[in-house]
Amino acid sequence: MDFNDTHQESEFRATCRGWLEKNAQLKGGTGNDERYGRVDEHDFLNSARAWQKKKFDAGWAMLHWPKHYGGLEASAIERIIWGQEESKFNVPRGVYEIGLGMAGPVMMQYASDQQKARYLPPMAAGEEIWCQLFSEPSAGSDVAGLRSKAVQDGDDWIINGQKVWTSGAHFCDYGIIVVRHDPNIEKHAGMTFFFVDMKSPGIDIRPIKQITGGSSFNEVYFNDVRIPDSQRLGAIGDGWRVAITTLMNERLAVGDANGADAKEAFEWAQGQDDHGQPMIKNSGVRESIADWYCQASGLKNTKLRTMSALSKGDTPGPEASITKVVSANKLQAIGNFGIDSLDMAGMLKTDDADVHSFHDAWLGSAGLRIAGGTDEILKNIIAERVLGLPQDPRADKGLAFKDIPSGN
Amino acid sequence: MDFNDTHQESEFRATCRGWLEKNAQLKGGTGNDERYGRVDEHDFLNSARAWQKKKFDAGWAMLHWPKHYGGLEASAIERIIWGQEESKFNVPRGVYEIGLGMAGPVMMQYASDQQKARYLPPMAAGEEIWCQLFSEPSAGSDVAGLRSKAVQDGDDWIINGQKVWTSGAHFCDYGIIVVRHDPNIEKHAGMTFFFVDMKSPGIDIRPIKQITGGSSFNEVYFNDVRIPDSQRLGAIGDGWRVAITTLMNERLAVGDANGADAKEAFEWAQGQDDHGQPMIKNSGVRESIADWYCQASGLKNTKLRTMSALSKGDTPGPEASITKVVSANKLQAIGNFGIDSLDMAGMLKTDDADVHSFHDAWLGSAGLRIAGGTDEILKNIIAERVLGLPQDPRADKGLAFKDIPSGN
Amino acid sequence: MNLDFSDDQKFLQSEARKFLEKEQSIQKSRSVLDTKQQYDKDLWAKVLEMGWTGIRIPELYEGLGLGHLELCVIAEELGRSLAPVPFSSSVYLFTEAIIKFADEQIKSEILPKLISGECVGTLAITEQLFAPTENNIKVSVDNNQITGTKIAVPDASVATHVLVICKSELGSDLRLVDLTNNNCEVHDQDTIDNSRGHSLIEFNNANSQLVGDAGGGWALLQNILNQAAVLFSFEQIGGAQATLDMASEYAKQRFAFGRAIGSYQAIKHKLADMYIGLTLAKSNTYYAAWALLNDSTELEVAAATARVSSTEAFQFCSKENIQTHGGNGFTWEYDCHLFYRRSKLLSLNIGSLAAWKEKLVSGLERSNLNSSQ
Amino acid sequence: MNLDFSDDQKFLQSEARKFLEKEQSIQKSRSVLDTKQQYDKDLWAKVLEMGWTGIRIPELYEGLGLGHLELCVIAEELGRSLAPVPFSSSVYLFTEAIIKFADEQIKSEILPKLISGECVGTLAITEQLFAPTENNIKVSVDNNQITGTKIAVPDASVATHVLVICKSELGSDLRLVDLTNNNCEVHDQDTIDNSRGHSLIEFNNANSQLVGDAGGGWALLQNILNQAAVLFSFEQIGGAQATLDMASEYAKQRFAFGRAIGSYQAIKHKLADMYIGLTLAKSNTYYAAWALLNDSTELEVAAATARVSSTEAFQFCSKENIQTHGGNGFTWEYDCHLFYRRSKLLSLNIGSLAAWKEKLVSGLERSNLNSSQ
Repeated sequence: MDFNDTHQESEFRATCRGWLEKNAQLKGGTGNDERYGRVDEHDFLNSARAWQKKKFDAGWAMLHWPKHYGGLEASAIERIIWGQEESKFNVPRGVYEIGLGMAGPVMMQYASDQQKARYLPPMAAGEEIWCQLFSEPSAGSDVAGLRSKAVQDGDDWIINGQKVWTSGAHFCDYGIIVVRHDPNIEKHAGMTFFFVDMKSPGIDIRPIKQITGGSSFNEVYFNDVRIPDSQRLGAIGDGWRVAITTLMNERLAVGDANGADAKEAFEWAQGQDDHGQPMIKNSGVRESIADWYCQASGLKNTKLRTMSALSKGDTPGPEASITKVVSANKLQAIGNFGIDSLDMAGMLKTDDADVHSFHDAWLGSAGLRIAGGTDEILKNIIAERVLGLPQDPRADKGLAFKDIPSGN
Repeated sequence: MDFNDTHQESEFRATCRGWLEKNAQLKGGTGNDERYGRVDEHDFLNSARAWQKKKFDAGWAMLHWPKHYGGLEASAIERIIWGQEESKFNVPRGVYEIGLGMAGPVMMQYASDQQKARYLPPMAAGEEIWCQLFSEPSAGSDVAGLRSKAVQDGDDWIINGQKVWTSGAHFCDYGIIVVRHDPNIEKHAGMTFFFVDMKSPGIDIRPIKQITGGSSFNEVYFNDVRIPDSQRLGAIGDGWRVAITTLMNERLAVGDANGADAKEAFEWAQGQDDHGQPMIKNSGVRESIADWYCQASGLKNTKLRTMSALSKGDTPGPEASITKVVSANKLQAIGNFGIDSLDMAGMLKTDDADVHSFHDAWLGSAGLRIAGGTDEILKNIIAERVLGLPQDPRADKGLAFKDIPSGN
Repeated sequence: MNLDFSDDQKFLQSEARKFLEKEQSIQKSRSVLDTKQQYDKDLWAKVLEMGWTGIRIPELYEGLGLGHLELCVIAEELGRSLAPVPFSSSVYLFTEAIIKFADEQIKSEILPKLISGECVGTLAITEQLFAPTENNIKVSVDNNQITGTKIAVPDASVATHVLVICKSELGSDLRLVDLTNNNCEVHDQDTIDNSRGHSLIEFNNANSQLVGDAGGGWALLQNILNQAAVLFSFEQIGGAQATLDMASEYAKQRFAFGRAIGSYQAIKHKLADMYIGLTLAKSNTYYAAWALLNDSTELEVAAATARVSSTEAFQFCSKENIQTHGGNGFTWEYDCHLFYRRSKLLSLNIGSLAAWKEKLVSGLERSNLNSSQ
Repeated sequence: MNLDFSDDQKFLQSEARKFLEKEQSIQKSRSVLDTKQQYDKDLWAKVLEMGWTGIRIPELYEGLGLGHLELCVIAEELGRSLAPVPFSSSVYLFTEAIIKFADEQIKSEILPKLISGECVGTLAITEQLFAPTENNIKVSVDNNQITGTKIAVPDASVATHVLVICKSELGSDLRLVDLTNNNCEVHDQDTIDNSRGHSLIEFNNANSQLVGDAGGGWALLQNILNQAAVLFSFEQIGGAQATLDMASEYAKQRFAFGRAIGSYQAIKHKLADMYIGLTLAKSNTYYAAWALLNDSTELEVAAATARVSSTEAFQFCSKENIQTHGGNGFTWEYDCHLFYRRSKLLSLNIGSLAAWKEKLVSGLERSNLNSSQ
C-alpha cells in the first residue's frame, strides 16, 4: 500500500502537469471559482470549444485513442492521471463528456474506417459536438422499451418518434440513436443503432424545464427523418447490444454528485446557531457530519481502490454503481441540513454562496437520484451483477414487442 | 372528537372494572410487576388456567361468544373496553391468546354443533389449550407452500410431515392444522383443514431454541398421525380459505412489540453520561427520543382511531399492519440505544432491570420483525390491500403444486 | 371514544375539497409560482365568499363561532390543493391571536374585516439566518413605535395588518401594526416555494398597539405557534396524502419491463413507507386537534408531536413521490416539485424540524417534572 | 497508486482463511458460547503454532518483524470466522502497546513469551456503566500498587498480564500487572456475546510497573485505541462480509412463491444496501491501514472513520442477515445470531459508535484548526 506513483506514472503526471500549467489556471486563488453564478451559454460553449481544441492539438483530448485519430495511445491509469491533474485546473466542463464518453467508443468500434477518419478527429477536437438519443417518454429505466420507429426505404431509413433527456441536443452536431426497426419480434432483437446529423430535416428540439429551473436537457422529435444506411452502427437487430455497452459506460461514468458535501457541511457548522454557539457544538449535527464524512471518505477511498486495480492492469467491477446512489442521497440530506439550519429563514433564496449551494443541493439531488439510472435500478445492478442474485421475473420475456403489456 | 365513553360504554366499563378489582390486582404498586425474572412454566400454566377459569365462570373469557358457549354476546367495542381494563391488572398472559384468537373463530365457523358444544366451552374455560400448526420449514412467508401430507384412509386421514413455530405445542391439548391432500393440483386448491388431538400417537414435539435463549416455540413432527374425517373443518380443498381468515386474524392481532419504548428511553436518558451530565442533555439523544415518541404516540393514536371506527360499528381496515412494522423496528433501535449508552460496559448482562430490558429488546426485536409476518410481507400487504398496487408476478400461478419451483 | 371528525365536519371537508378541485387550486398555485404573483386573487376572493375566514370568529363579531375542528378539515384541504392564498397567515396565525389575546376594541374593529377580507393579517417573527429567540430579536419598540427589519414574513404584500414580536422595555411585546397607514416598507422575497408570497418588512418608527401583556410577548408567540402547529400539520398531512395518491396512481399506470412499476417491491415498499409515515402523522395530528379543541394542558406536547411527524411525513412523501415518477418527476411540467417545494416551506415556516423536536422533548421534561412532583 | 494489499499479504490472508475454515472456527465459537468456556484452547494453540502472535514483534525479540498490513489481513479472517481466541486483546491491544511504549526490560522479558503463548496480555479500561474518561476512572495506583475494579476486561481469564489505565499522582498511568502472581481476582462476566470471554478484575494492592510516561497514560491509551481501531475494523469488515455472503447464499437457495427470495426487490435492495455499507467501510478501513502502516498524522481521523463505518456496516449486515433468513435466522441453530452478537460486541469493545463519531469530528476540528493556522 502506498499512494506514490510508479516512476513511469510520476513522469507522465509531470508531463500532464507541465502542459496544464502552461495552458490553464489552477483552481482557487483569485476569483476563478465558478461555484456560483451562471455563465452565458454561448460564451461558455466558445470557451469549451477553445479548450478542447487546445487539448486536441496537444494530444490530450482523447489520450487513449490511436495516434492517427489524435490520441496518444495512453493506458487506463494514464487517463486517470490526466483526469486528476486536469481537475485541479479551472477549465470548462460539461459540453463534451457525453459525446466523447458514449458516442466516441461506439464510433470507434462500429463505424467504418472512412467514417472514423471523417468523424473522430473533429469529435475529439471539439469541432463537432455529439449527443446520445436513447431515452423515450415510455422508456426510462426500461430503455429497451423504446418505441421510435425506423423503416427501411431503399438505401435510407426513415425515423419517427420522440426521444427525451437529450443533454445539449440544441447545440449538438451529431447524435447516436437507437430505434425500433421491428415491433413484431422480441424486444431486444428489434432494435437498430445509427448515428444521425442533428441538423437533418424533420428534427425538432425542445428544451425540458427541470424543477431546478434549468433546461440543459431536451425533447427531440423525429418526423420522417432520413438516415442513410451507411450511418448504421452494427447489424440490423444489433441495436441493443451496441446500446448496452454505451449505457454501462454512462452508468459507470455518472460519478459523484457535485455540490455540498461533508466538508461543506462541516465548514458551514462552524457558523453560529440561535444561541450564538457554533452549530458544530450540537451533538446531533456532529453525528450527521460524522456520517457524511464516512460516506464521502468511503467513496473517495473506493475510487482509490478502483484506480489501484486499473494501475495493475485489472478491470474494475461494477462497484462504481454505488457512487451515485450514495452521493446523490448524501447531497439531498446535506442540502436539507443546510436549509434547516437557517430555521424560518431557510426558505429564502439569498445571494450567499453557501445558502445557494444548499438550495441547489436540495433541488438538484432529487434529479440526481434519477438521472443515469435511478437508485432502484442501480441497486438492482448491484444485487444482480455484483452479488449474483437472480433477475426479477420478466413479464416481457419472449414476447413480441407489440404484445408486451404497456398499460396503454 | 372526545375520549369519553358513551353512557352505555361507561356502564360496561364500570362493570368490567368492578369485577376485575374484586378478582385481580392492579399493576404496579408493590412488586407485582413481572417485567424482569422468569417464572417457572408449570406454575405459570397453573396460574393462567386458574385465571382463565375465573373469567370463564363470570362470562369474560370469550365475552363476544353466544351465551350458550359461555359468552356474553358482547359488541366489538365492549371487547375492547374489557381488554383495556384487563390490561391494567396484573394477570397471566400468553397461554391462551393463540387458541382463543385463531382456533376459536375457526371452530365456531366450521365445526359441527356437537363439536362446538364439546370443544368451545372447555377452550374458553382454559381447561383445554389449543395451538395452531401452519408454518413449515419450507413454508414461512409463503404459508401456502406447505408440504405436510394428508392421505385419506377409510374414515380417517393419515398425516405425515413437519410443522414449525408452533407456540406452546408441548402443553397444548388440541391444534388446528392445514395440510396438503393433493400435490397434483394448484397450490391453494390442494389443502385441507383439520383439528387434531395433540396427544395422538405419532406426534413428536421438539422445542426450538431461539436466539434469545428461550424455547417458547416447537417443531412438531407428524408420523402417520391418524385424524378422523369428522375433525375436518371445511370441505376437502377448502383448507386455504379456512386458513387465510385465521392468518389475517394473526397478522392483525400481532400488535405492539412489548418492551422498552420511547418512555423508557426518555426515563433512561435522565441518567448520567460519562461527563456526569444527564444523557437527555445530548441533542442527538433528544432527537432520537423525539422520533420514538412520535412513532409510539402515532401508533397509540392510530389505535384510538381504529377504536373510534369500531365504536361507530365500522369495520377497521388493514391499517393495523403498520403496528408491528413500526414497533418492532423501534424496539430494535431503542434496545441498541440503551446498550450503546453504556459504552464498553453495554456488552455486560447485569441484574439491572433497565439494562436487561435493553438487551431483551435488542435480541427479541430481531425475531419480532419476522414473527407473524415479516416487515417485507407486511409492507406488501399495505401496498396491495391498502394502496391497491398490483401483485408481484406469481411464479407459482396455475402450476400444480408439485411442479412449482422450490429450489430443491 | 371518538378520535374522528363528526359527519358535519366531514361534509364540510368534502365540500371544501370539491370546491378547491373545481377551482383548480393546484394549477393556480403553479401559476403563482411561475409569475411570482404572491397569491391568487381570484381564488382568495372565492375563499372569502365561502366564509372560511370567519369559521372561528365569534358570532358577536359576525363570524360563524365554530370550533377548531372545522378549521382543521379546511386546513387539510388547503394543504392537499396547495392553495395559493393568504389563509394560513391571516387565519391560523393572525386571527387566532387576535381572538385569544387582543382587547375588545381591536377585536371589534378588526375581526369583522378579517371575515370579509377587507383586512388580511400576518405574523412577523424572524430577522436573521437562524432561529429567532427572545434574546436575539432586534426589532424593538419605543414609545409604541417599532423600528427594525423582519424577513420571510408570509403574505406581507397582501396583508393589511401584521403582528410583530419585538424587544420592549419589559422583555418582548406582541404588537399590532397597520401596514396600510404607516412607516413600513414591504419588499417581496424569493423563496424555495414562490407559490406562497413572502416579504421583508422594514419598520421605521411604525405606530403599533400592544396585544396581550406588555413584556410577555414571547410566551404569547409560543402559544400562537403551538396552536398554529396543529393547523399547519393538517396542511402537511393533506399535502402528504396528495403526494401518496399521486405516487400510487402513477405506479399503477406507468409500465416498465412489461408490468406496472407498482408491482415491483422497491416501489411497493417505498409507498408502504410513505403510508406508514403518513398514518402515524395523521393520527398524531388528530390527537393534537383534540387537544387544541379542548385547550388541553397536553397541547404543547401534542402540537409538537403532530408538527414533527407531519413535517417528516410530508417531506418524505413529496421527496419519494418525485423518485417514483422517475425522470418525469424532475420536470417542471409535472406537479411533483410543487409539493416538494411546499413541503420544505411548511417544514420551516413556524420553525424547523429540529426546533420542534426540541420543543417536544422540553415539553416531555416539563410534564415529567410535574408528574414527579 | 496502490490502495491494496500485496500479493504476499493476499496469500497470507488466503492461507489464514483456509486454516480457519479447516479448523471450523465458527463452530468452535458456537461451542464457546454454549459452554461459556471463555475461549477455544485447541484453536488458540494452533493459532500460536501459526506464529500470528509474532507478526509484528521485532526479530530482536524472536518475532517476524513484519508491518501492520500482515496483521490487518489476519484480523479480517479472524472476524470472518468469529475466531474464539484471545488474539485481539493480546495482539492488537497488549502486544502493540508493549512494542510501542514499554521499556527494553519489559520488552525482552515479555515479547518472546507473547509469541509462544506463555504470556497472554489484555487491556483493562472500563469500570462503570458509562464511557470511561480520564476524569472518571477510579482504579488508582499508589506506590506502584494498584487498587480498584475493572469490568468487561476481554480475555482476562486466560491472560497472564494486563495493562491497566489508572489514576495516578500526575494524572493517569498505563501500568503493567502480572495477573499470575499478584493480588488480583478475576471473575468471569456474562456478555451479549459469550463466544468471547470477558471478566471483572479486582486489584487489591497489586504490584505494577509503569509503561510509558508517568501521568501521561490517557494519551497513550488513546494512541493504543486508535491503532487497535484499525485492526478491529478489519475484524468487522470480515464479519460483515461473512454475513453478506450468508444472506446472498440463502437468498439464492430459499424459495417462496415459486422463486428464489433473492429475486424479490425487497431482498435485492436490502442486500445491495449491505454491500454499499460494507464497500464504503472496507475502503475506509484500507485507507486507515495505510495510515497505520505509515504512522501518518491522519491516523486519528482515518482510524475513527474506519471504526465508525465498519461498526455501522457490521451491525447493519448482521441484523439484516437475520431478517433475510426469516424464522430460521431467529433460531439458535443457524449461525446468524453468532454474527449479530459479535457485531454488538465489536461495536462496544473499544468504545461506542457515538464515542468514535465524537473522536472523528474532534479530529476534523483539530485538523481544521491546524490547517487554518
